[in-house]
Amino acid sequence: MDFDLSDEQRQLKDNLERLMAAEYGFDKRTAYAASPHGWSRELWATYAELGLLAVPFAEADGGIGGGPTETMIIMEQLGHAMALEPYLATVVLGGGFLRHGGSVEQKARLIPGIVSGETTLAFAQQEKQSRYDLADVATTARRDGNGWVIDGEKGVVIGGDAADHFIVTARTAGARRDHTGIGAFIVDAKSTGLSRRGYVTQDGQRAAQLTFAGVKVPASDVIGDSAGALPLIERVVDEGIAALCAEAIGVMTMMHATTLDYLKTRKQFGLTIGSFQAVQHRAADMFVALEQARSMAMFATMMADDSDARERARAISAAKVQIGRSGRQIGQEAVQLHGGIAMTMEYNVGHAFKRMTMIDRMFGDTDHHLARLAGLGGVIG
Amino acid sequence: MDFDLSDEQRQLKDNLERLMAAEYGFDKRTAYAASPHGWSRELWATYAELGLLAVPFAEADGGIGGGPTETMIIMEQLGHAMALEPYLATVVLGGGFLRHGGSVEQKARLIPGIVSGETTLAFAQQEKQSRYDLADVATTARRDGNGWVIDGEKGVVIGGDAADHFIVTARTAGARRDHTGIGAFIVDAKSTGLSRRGYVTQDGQRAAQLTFAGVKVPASDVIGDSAGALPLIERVVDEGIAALCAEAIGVMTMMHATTLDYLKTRKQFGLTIGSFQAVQHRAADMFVALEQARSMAMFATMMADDSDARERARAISAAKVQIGRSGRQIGQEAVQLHGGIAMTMEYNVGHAFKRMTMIDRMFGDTDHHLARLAGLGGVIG
Amino acid sequence: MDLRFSPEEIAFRDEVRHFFATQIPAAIRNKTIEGRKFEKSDIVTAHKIMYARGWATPNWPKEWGGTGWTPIQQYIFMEELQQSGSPQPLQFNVQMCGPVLIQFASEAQKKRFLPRMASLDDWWCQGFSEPGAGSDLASLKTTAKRDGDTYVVNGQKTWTTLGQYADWIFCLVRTDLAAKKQEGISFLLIDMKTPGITVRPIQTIDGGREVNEVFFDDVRVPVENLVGQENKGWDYAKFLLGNERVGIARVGVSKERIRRIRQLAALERDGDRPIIENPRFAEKLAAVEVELKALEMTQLRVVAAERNRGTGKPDPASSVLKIKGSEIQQATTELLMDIMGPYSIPMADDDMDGSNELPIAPDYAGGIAPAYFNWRKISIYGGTNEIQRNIIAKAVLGL
Amino acid sequence: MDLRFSPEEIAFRDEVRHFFATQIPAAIRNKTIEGRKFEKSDIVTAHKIMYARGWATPNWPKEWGGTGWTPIQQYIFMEELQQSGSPQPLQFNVQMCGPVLIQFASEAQKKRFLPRMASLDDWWCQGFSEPGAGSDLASLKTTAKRDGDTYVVNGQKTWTTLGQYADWIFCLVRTDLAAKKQEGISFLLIDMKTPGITVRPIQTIDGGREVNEVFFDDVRVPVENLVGQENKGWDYAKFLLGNERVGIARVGVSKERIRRIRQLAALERDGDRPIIENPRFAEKLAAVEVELKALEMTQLRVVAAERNRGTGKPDPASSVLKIKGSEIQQATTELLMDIMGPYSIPMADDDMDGSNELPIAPDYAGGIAPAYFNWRKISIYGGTNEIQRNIIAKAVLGL
Repeated sequence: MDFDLSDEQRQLKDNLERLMAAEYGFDKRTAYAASPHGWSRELWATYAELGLLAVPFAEADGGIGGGPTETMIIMEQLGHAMALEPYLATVVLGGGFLRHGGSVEQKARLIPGIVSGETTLAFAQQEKQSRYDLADVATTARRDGNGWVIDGEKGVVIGGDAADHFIVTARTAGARRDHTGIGAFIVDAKSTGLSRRGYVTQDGQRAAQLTFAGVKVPASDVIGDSAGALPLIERVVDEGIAALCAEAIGVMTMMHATTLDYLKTRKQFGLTIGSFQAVQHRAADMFVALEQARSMAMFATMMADDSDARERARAISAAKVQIGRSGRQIGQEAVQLHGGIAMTMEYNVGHAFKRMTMIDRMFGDTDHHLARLAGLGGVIG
Repeated sequence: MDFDLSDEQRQLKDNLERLMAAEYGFDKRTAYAASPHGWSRELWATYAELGLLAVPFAEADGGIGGGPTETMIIMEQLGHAMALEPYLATVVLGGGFLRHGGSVEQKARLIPGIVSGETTLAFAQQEKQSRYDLADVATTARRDGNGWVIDGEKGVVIGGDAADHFIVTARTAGARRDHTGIGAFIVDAKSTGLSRRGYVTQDGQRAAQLTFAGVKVPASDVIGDSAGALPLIERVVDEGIAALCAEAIGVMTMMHATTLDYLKTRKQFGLTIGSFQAVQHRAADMFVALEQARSMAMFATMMADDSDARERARAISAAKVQIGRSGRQIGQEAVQLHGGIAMTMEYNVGHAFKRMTMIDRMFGDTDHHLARLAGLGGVIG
Repeated sequence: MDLRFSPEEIAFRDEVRHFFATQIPAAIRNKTIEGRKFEKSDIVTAHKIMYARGWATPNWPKEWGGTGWTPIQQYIFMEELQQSGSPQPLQFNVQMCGPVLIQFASEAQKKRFLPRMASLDDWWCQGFSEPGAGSDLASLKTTAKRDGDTYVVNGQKTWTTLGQYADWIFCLVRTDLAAKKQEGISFLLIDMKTPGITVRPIQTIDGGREVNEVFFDDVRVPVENLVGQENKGWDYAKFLLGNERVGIARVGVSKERIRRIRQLAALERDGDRPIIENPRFAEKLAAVEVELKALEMTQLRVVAAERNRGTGKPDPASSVLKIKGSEIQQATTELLMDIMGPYSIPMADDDMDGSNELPIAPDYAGGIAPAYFNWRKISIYGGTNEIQRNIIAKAVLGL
Repeated sequence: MDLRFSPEEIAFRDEVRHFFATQIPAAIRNKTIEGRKFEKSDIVTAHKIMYARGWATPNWPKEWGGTGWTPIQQYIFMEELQQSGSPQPLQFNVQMCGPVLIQFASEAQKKRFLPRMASLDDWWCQGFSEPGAGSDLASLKTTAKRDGDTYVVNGQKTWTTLGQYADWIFCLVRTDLAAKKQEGISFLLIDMKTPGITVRPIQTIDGGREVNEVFFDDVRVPVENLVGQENKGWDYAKFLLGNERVGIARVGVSKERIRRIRQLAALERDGDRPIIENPRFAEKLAAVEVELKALEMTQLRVVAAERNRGTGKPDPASSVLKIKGSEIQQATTELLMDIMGPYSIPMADDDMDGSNELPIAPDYAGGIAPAYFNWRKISIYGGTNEIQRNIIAKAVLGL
């Protein structure tokens, strides 16, 4: 057991930390958010140059062959800066489908574009009725000669407003919430019959609503088993949650540090507010919550590629619960201990609070994962 | 709307407060607890002299005709002193069955003895499998000529080790958890076939385990409908819960006040510990919890004799939830803010903490009543 | 002790309830229920309807247009108002500045300001907080320097809610720089049209632009606009701040939210059952309801005690109302988030009045997250909950 | 970074697990599982079995009988021990006094005391707290006055756990009445058989008699029993108090409790289903498990960091372990109360070893409420959780 980073990992972390410090100040971030895509194409190119977009892919596929730890390091730094680029959507989720389910041809076709920064992906799974149930898929894919035709609607497709390709879940057989009969398809964003409506999310990111009206997909764009993709989807989403947990650690760390700075400088009644013991104890409780969350983000990272799907699910749900609880506490307390200033769009803690809140809603909120974990018999063996 | 006590009510409160201050100091209480019955026969006689044992009974029955408010006043004072006498068991619960369900003959037979202090009662309802379900009755009463024969076991009969009569719930028809087919019986403690094992409870009160082996009960000792007593039982228990809430307010008030005294006198690092802001805020939170609980104890009192059983149940469950939560917070905080001293049997806060804990387990704990309330559609109309 | 409303009180409640249901336009009240924001015109319309009925200033003395209601009646009125979804009579006029003028202003000032204040012909806003003076309000730095018949005001106020609509602002200004910090403050009324005043909106994290910074650059204010005595403004400010008993807990607002939660939780489904049928959700909701019912009783106890204590003396126990009231209001926004789940993520369009079915989510989802964000302010404003705990510890518990 | 145990660590864990399962009598270990208390003989038996294996003092240097294990191995050992239900090697000997002697005592003292301390031939207890000195330990008043070759000790210690069994007590005493309070304290070893010592048990709210007051009335202690320098005892005490990293979170204890909770919740029924099938209960349990799993990882991070930080330097983050560890342990006692419901009310008979089926409730119900009461101490002793928050605020956060 060893919690230390390797030299390469430390270098990755330091490099990214430096880049974010230089390129992700409050004003720059605000400008990225206001740009057409809502994120920085230039920085995305820099990520590509630094190899960040290649990290999880196998060397044989043009990647670097990094593991969950490298993804954790990157996501934490992106979270700390509240970076807007679609790393999760493109590299972790989109890339995850290719890595775990893609054919040799699919990998060869798509990974180079991801790695070079030319191609972005988005995962189109959510439907109006589905809430957090990955098996609740009403969008259909029916056979059409050698290929498939997709009809339906997908929403809250994070990063979907600018993505070049979507990974779309669709039902190829069975009833709406059946666990079999689900396929995962690569769909070109420019496909005929596919329309999208991009929009801003509550935390200033971008997403899209997609409408599929007879969208034709060739057989070569089915990922793996056209009727048995759910285990793959669950695996990729579990990895996505682990990455999201790491991002959340970055967001929380920033909120906690910013709050501490504020407590040390803001004076009221002639004293820094951090000298009041009631405030000190709450800052201490925030620290406890942060360290517990950090531990669980590490645990999720360790278990993200576990071969036992049940053990993986227990770990991932446990981590999402801890992240959700710590994130809520740290976010609410950061705002409260700041007072009015953190209620404004002119201060980073407010944005972080919103991002943290939205992370809790992605891929299952705290209550959802608590119920899932209870159903799996808890996390203590 | 009027929260003021009437002159008579104020006098009742003041008298009892004085009596308790004089007769329920720590050492005296310890002596009562160590006496054979675990409570003071002399004080019980004084209660009788003061009319406390007559309060809820109609004047026509030899009582004083007091209402829920008077019961609230008495129970709060008894709680504040952590009085050990079986007021709840005898007057509120036992008396409740007589008042709401007793025949003219039963009232005439039993109430004078209660009022004079000669007779104590206890409510025998709990069974090994029944937990908090009042309808879960396995003890049977079968017809035997003109009377009944009771067989079964009852446990955690509070005040049951010294009671002269029991009010016993028994199944006269139907299956174990049916809502009909339950009767309530007056059983003389000296009945043939009835054995009891008295014991001390965790909070230093007394209770008993009863075994009924062919105990004969005459028809004149059936209270009301021999197969339809559940609504009566529920009504009496709801009144009992309201009284218990008032007792809890007394216990909490004492714990909070004792803690404040301690915070104002105990010095550490050259300062009273009450001068530390983190401690102050927690004492303030205890006060908030206490006032919220006090409000709900009043609400329970107001609703305890509501004719609409559903509205009454919503109010009573809501009150029990609030009392349970506030009581847990105040009890745990009182111990924590005191430190070691409150962990000992030599200090009243530890005893109060235990009493409060047991109150939460009586007639349904916090979770039980929260579920019941949710099932009833909440308490906000 | 009789904890039920008297028949007269029930009749009064029914009258008030009927008034709101029939007199305040449903289009306005529905904005509350649907989580949308009021326009200026909504507030003015509702205020003037209440004013026409003589109900805009229930807490004022009868001679200045008050109703003569008992504290309980005032409580009932406010709770019914809040449950109806109607905007309140503008609180800067009615709850804050009006009572200060009634208590401390000259007759001439009363005659000049109170009638238009009551009718909302003048819209008032508050100039207390400053960037460096939050919980420590008395450390404010905005100065008013005497120059003949005028004060010359310089400085900056912040968190001025709805200042963009205001005709007048009541300000705390420093008139004696040498005095101890509480002792050099005066209470000044300033016409917002005076040259040198700049209002800059602050966008809050819910996307709203309700609060403002107000800058004063050599703003000349006639001396006659001073309330009471020079350098005694802190006393008036304390009076104002302590004067928020009735309604601070906003029990009616939370009751309305609870009903909305039940409605939406019955509408939204998780899998094949409505969310309200999920026991965990139902119990979370019930737990908040218990706290709210307790708060209602606590508030009524405080209101009823006013009769014994005498009007106008703030009850330190009202800090309990602030703490619990804010916690409950915030809890209702979290329950709404729980209902919406992933559909709380998309941002609603700026214009929420037209038909703008949100991407994938139902129309009403758009306001849920902003309300959660926005209501974090409730435990901050009006004296943070930390300040309230200090008050309880010192004024109630004697620590 | 590799967060899994190495194959060597797993092999070690299996070896330790097998040792506890086979070498420590089940009759002793079951007392933990069933919530009963250890007798003195249980503790001695287990300690001596571990001693025979060379495992009684894993944290000591090898020359004094330590194991030479890595911090991770020490952690694994303790967690397995706790999960097995075995008593720990007596912590007053092994965790508290031993390391102080190893660090600060003379060679003669080490040779005299350490071997019998390691083997538990001498039972030690702690004389730190006094009635007036709780969190403010340095305000202690017990004096040791030099008189030739002896100190004459007068005063009172309290909360002396298991002092009734002790052969020796390590004490903080005041040797310089004039010095600033931390500077006049010495660390003294006192034979409990010395005339003038009286031990009085304190009954705690769980009914137990584990803790004691110890009175010193002109107790004469040879000067050779002074550890280190006179008036430097506070440094040694700080070393001792900061030395509780491994095991302070008691992760293994809570894991064992979680398993017990699952077992009893499957056994006890509410209506027609076992309590474990009540979703609310199952989710409450799962929530505690999440915190425990997180704590386990946090503890492992602290343990692993010891390698980089160097042994013996307390990590201020260990305050996190104390806070969360105590909260979780207390939460497990509340879950057990939830399972027992009304059957937690009866008091168990004093003698819990025989067959004493409780009135109406199952046998195991009797210890549930006392454990809940007793474990409130965990957030009080070893530095209250409030003190831990102070430490985090100051030493970690720099506030």
